[in-house]
Amino acid sequence: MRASRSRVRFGELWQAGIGWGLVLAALATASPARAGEEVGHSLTLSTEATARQHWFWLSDILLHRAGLFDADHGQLIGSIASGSVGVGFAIYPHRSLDGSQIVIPESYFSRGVRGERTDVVTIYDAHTLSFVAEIPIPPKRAEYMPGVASSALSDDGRTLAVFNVAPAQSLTLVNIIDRVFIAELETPGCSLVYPAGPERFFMLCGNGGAMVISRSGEEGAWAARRTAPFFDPEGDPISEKGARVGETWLFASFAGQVYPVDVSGRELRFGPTWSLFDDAARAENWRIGGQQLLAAHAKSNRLYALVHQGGEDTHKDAGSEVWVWDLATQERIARIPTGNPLASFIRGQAHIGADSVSDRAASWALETLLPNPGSTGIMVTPDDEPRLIVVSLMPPAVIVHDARSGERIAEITEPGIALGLLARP
Amino acid sequence: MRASRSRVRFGELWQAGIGWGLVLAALATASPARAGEEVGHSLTLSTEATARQHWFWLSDILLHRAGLFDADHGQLIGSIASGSVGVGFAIYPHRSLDGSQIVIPESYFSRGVRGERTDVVTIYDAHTLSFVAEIPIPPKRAEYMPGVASSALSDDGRTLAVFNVAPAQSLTLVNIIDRVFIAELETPGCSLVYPAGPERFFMLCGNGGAMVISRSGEEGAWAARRTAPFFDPEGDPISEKGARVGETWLFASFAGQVYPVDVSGRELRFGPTWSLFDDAARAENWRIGGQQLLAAHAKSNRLYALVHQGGEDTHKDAGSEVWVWDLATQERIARIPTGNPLASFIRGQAHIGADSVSDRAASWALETLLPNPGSTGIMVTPDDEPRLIVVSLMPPAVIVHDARSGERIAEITEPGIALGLLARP
Amino acid sequence: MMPTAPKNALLDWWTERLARRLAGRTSRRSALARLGGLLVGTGALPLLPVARGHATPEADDVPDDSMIDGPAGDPTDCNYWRNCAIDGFLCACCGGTQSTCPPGTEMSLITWIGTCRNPGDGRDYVVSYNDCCGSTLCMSCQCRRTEREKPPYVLFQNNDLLWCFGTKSRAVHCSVSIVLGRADEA
Amino acid sequence: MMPTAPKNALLDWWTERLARRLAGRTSRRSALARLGGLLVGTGALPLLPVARGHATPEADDVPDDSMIDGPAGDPTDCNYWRNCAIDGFLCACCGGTQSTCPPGTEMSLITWIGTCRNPGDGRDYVVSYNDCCGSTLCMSCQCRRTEREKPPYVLFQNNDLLWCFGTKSRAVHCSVSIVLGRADEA
Repeated sequence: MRASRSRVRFGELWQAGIGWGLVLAALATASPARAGEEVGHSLTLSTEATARQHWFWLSDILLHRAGLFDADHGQLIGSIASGSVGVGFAIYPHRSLDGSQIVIPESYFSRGVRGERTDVVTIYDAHTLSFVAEIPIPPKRAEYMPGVASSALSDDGRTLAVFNVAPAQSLTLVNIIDRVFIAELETPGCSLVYPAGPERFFMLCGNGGAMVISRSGEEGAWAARRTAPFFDPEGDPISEKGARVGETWLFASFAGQVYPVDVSGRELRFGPTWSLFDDAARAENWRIGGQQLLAAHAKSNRLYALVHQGGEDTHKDAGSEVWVWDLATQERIARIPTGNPLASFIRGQAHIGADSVSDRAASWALETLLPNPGSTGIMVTPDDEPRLIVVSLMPPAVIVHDARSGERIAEITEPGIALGLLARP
Repeated sequence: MRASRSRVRFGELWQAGIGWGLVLAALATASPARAGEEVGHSLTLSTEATARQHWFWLSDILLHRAGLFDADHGQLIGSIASGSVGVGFAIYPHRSLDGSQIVIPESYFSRGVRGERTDVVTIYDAHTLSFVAEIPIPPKRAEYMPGVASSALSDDGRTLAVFNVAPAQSLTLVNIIDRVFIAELETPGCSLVYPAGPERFFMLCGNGGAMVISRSGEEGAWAARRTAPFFDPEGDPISEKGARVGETWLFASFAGQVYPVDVSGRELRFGPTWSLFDDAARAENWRIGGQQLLAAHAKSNRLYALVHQGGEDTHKDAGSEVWVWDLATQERIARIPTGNPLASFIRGQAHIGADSVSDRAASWALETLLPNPGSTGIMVTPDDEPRLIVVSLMPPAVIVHDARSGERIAEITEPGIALGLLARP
Repeated sequence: MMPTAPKNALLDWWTERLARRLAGRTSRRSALARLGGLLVGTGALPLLPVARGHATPEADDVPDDSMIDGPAGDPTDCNYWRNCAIDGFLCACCGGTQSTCPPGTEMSLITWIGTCRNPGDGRDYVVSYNDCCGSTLCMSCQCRRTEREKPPYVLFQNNDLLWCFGTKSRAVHCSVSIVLGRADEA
Repeated sequence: MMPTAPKNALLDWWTERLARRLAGRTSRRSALARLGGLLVGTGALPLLPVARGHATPEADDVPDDSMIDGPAGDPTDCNYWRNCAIDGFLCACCGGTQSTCPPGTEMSLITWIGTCRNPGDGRDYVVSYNDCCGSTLCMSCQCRRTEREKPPYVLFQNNDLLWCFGTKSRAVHCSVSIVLGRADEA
């Protein structure tokens, strides 16, 4: 706990030339400490691990924010504004290694949609959510939805990499400890960015290979080199919406083939691949789809994917279920229906809870009778009692499940307007 | 009609250091003129008075725009972005006297919600809706919803006045012909701004009087002076959402008393007042209410007001009807039910039209069965076949009526998300 | 979540001194108007916030919400008794409470004032609606209540305005409703 | 509303010259890859837009929508045949048409490419999805279709990206779907 400084700045008010009357008004409003309640307080976030374990970030491209929500209580507990009118589609807050800071790449125009564009990496205090510093970077950030791999923090927490399209592809590197821009590396033909160990990242390339960006030693220069192709971008492209389990990145192809990328060694190791779908699932046309379609829980070694029944090229279609696989056996071990976001949305708007019999009846009727538009994003919290967060874009809804049993636990009443990316706080 | 310049700037692309491959891609995309369709065209707006007569501006504080809609076809025909994250609640475009330009006061922060604040008066070309120029003004614009009297253009079209709260009240004056800031006048105790002849404005004051801001002659200095009180801000305040008919501003008090302000002479003339509501209406608790609750049609000398049944202090409640008065006789001559914005919203989202029997049946069912949340804003077009535009904030909906018969004519399918102010283009 | 307390000895001294002066039985409105008149040379000053009620600060100034059943006792409900003149998003739904701002936002001290009746004791209280500033619109628990609310020409009783002044950022996120004291007539 | 035509002799000359060269029977992909390879010293160039189809520009390159019944012939419908790989707001609902930008916005010429089958003649066409830039999100007629669409590592076939480049403003408002030519295999 730290005391924040007082909010009134008399000097500034005076300098602004505001008359006595208004200052008096401010003071009268502030009120003496012993009469009524005190004015001027802001909350800070808890630092206790148990309180924080089910928190998640959820960005909103129309509210221009990353909202911090508590899955246990279904509530917004804070937010960071990010981006502006016309820019700011990839809103992805990173947590510094020690948990004391939040690091987020942003873009701004001087006049909303026009004027000078400025890109920065902004640092916030993780407990007060207040602005700490900004580091200017080249104004080339790739703006894309939802921005799953738009930036990455290296595993040692020193370097933030930001993916650029201007429209030439490149990578901006920023030292967030010393708060300085390091370099912009050209990465022709390669996009996106994933952390891959201390001072190392990889990107995915149009030829089906990866580009590895790393540093030669503590003080060495950053350099990029290409791997051989490991997937087929024409025949069966992998979704860039991957999930990481320990030292392994997992990507699923449109057809459901899993491509592991092991980042533990000196060189990236690819494969062996395996399929999410057995013959029965394939016969029923189950496919992956959504904005953020893959998640993993490392402690239980499980993979979660948002799936739907659909034809070819339905890789952005909303999911009707979340399927769960044991990564040790590569067997599917659970199917979790994602619930009806439309019913959740109406429950929130109409204040239908679960306390009364009539509310529960109304809730059941909504769930059963309304068409289910499906869900678009998932995340699993990393703790011992993991939560599966399921997000729907339209209508905006968030439903929280027990990630082990699949049981529905809570929902967020007003999660936002145009939901973007889920991220771990 | 004017040809806009080409959209590709090769020099800039080269300077940006983009490789051959990308330039080739751009060119291939641009495609030769004789193969397929041409790339790079933007539309301009019609200059024909008959085409334009039923157009209206409708601002949106979450989409940060003034949208230009055509009430005849129920369509968005263009938009101007305005304001930014954190600022830009009063979005009110003014039309220059000759119709060639649009003038709009705006506010920006350099980093969305933080950083330096800059206020400008921006000028757009009225036919291409493209940016022409901006004039910096003191960063003190009053940000309030919906901003009906947040700025005003003098009747001679020379001077734009912008109402400031910082929190001291003041008025910024801008010469929009020479595009220069003129002055900031302190206006203690007085708010809002209304045009009142060539080089003259008035404001409303907390003591129930007006403040008149005018210029002594063509080249004289601007000065402010106060009138005696003409209404009772404690007992029965007037709504600042007034309507103008010729040289007379009309304000309605919370209790329905009309306060005319005649701006034709050397001094403002107030009164006589009259009541919108007869004993029967008062007995039924009819009151004015809404965001933009008064409108007038000068040619037919009619006054329109959004009304609802409610108790004291319901001056922002949504209206269920629009009532119409003949200003010559001060008699109410029509009652127009405003329709059900919730039904309109769902029709738009579910693509329910009026072409088929089943669509008409569904539409009727929605209209009848759904609760009516009421409407929040009105405008009447100034032409000989006037349209009454009725806006609802939540859910966002716009229904167009024949302003004479009250008959419902059209609705806007997707008018926006957080609707603000109606304005004449 | 823990509240952070503003510590500023000068502010404390000033506010307490001013409050003592204002809390007397004299009419505040006239006192302020006189003072204002000296400065701007006119009697047409805005009606200042505390002019509405004659607060008599006491130890029991803040009524206990737990005694109130239903929405009138629920800080996340528009019908919460303090919200009688609020127009905006309730901070209690945005990561704050009815009287504290969410993390990352800063409370503006210049604001509008309402007078609300507490259903528990049936008495009127002066409520200060302070905007929490520095983030984008919260968009949760949007409320619009207008008891005794006035148009923008009565500036300090108007809830249309964005009341973020003197804060690092002038962007509004949500609004709190703080009990300043009882509004009973002396 | 009247379209304004971009007039630029240099552009016309360049594009026509390039199109002639590309329109030949040789494989464009390999030609571009070779050219790209010279420049970046690697064969891993992005697949360029026209590489997808082998357009043979002819006078009848643009099929007549009026021959198509239902949504597939309606430029304001997500199911409009040209929209097979669009993700965004249809300019036809935002004050533009399926091939022209709304007033106040500027078309980006650098963009992503799709191949759509026309239900009228049953043939495939190369469609250029150009973003109209310079205003805030239109938020009308939001569509998301992904036929042959690829992740961002195949840049010019990805519709997640904001394709506003080389324009005065880089803010996206809506997207058009312009027929560049037939995509029939030679």
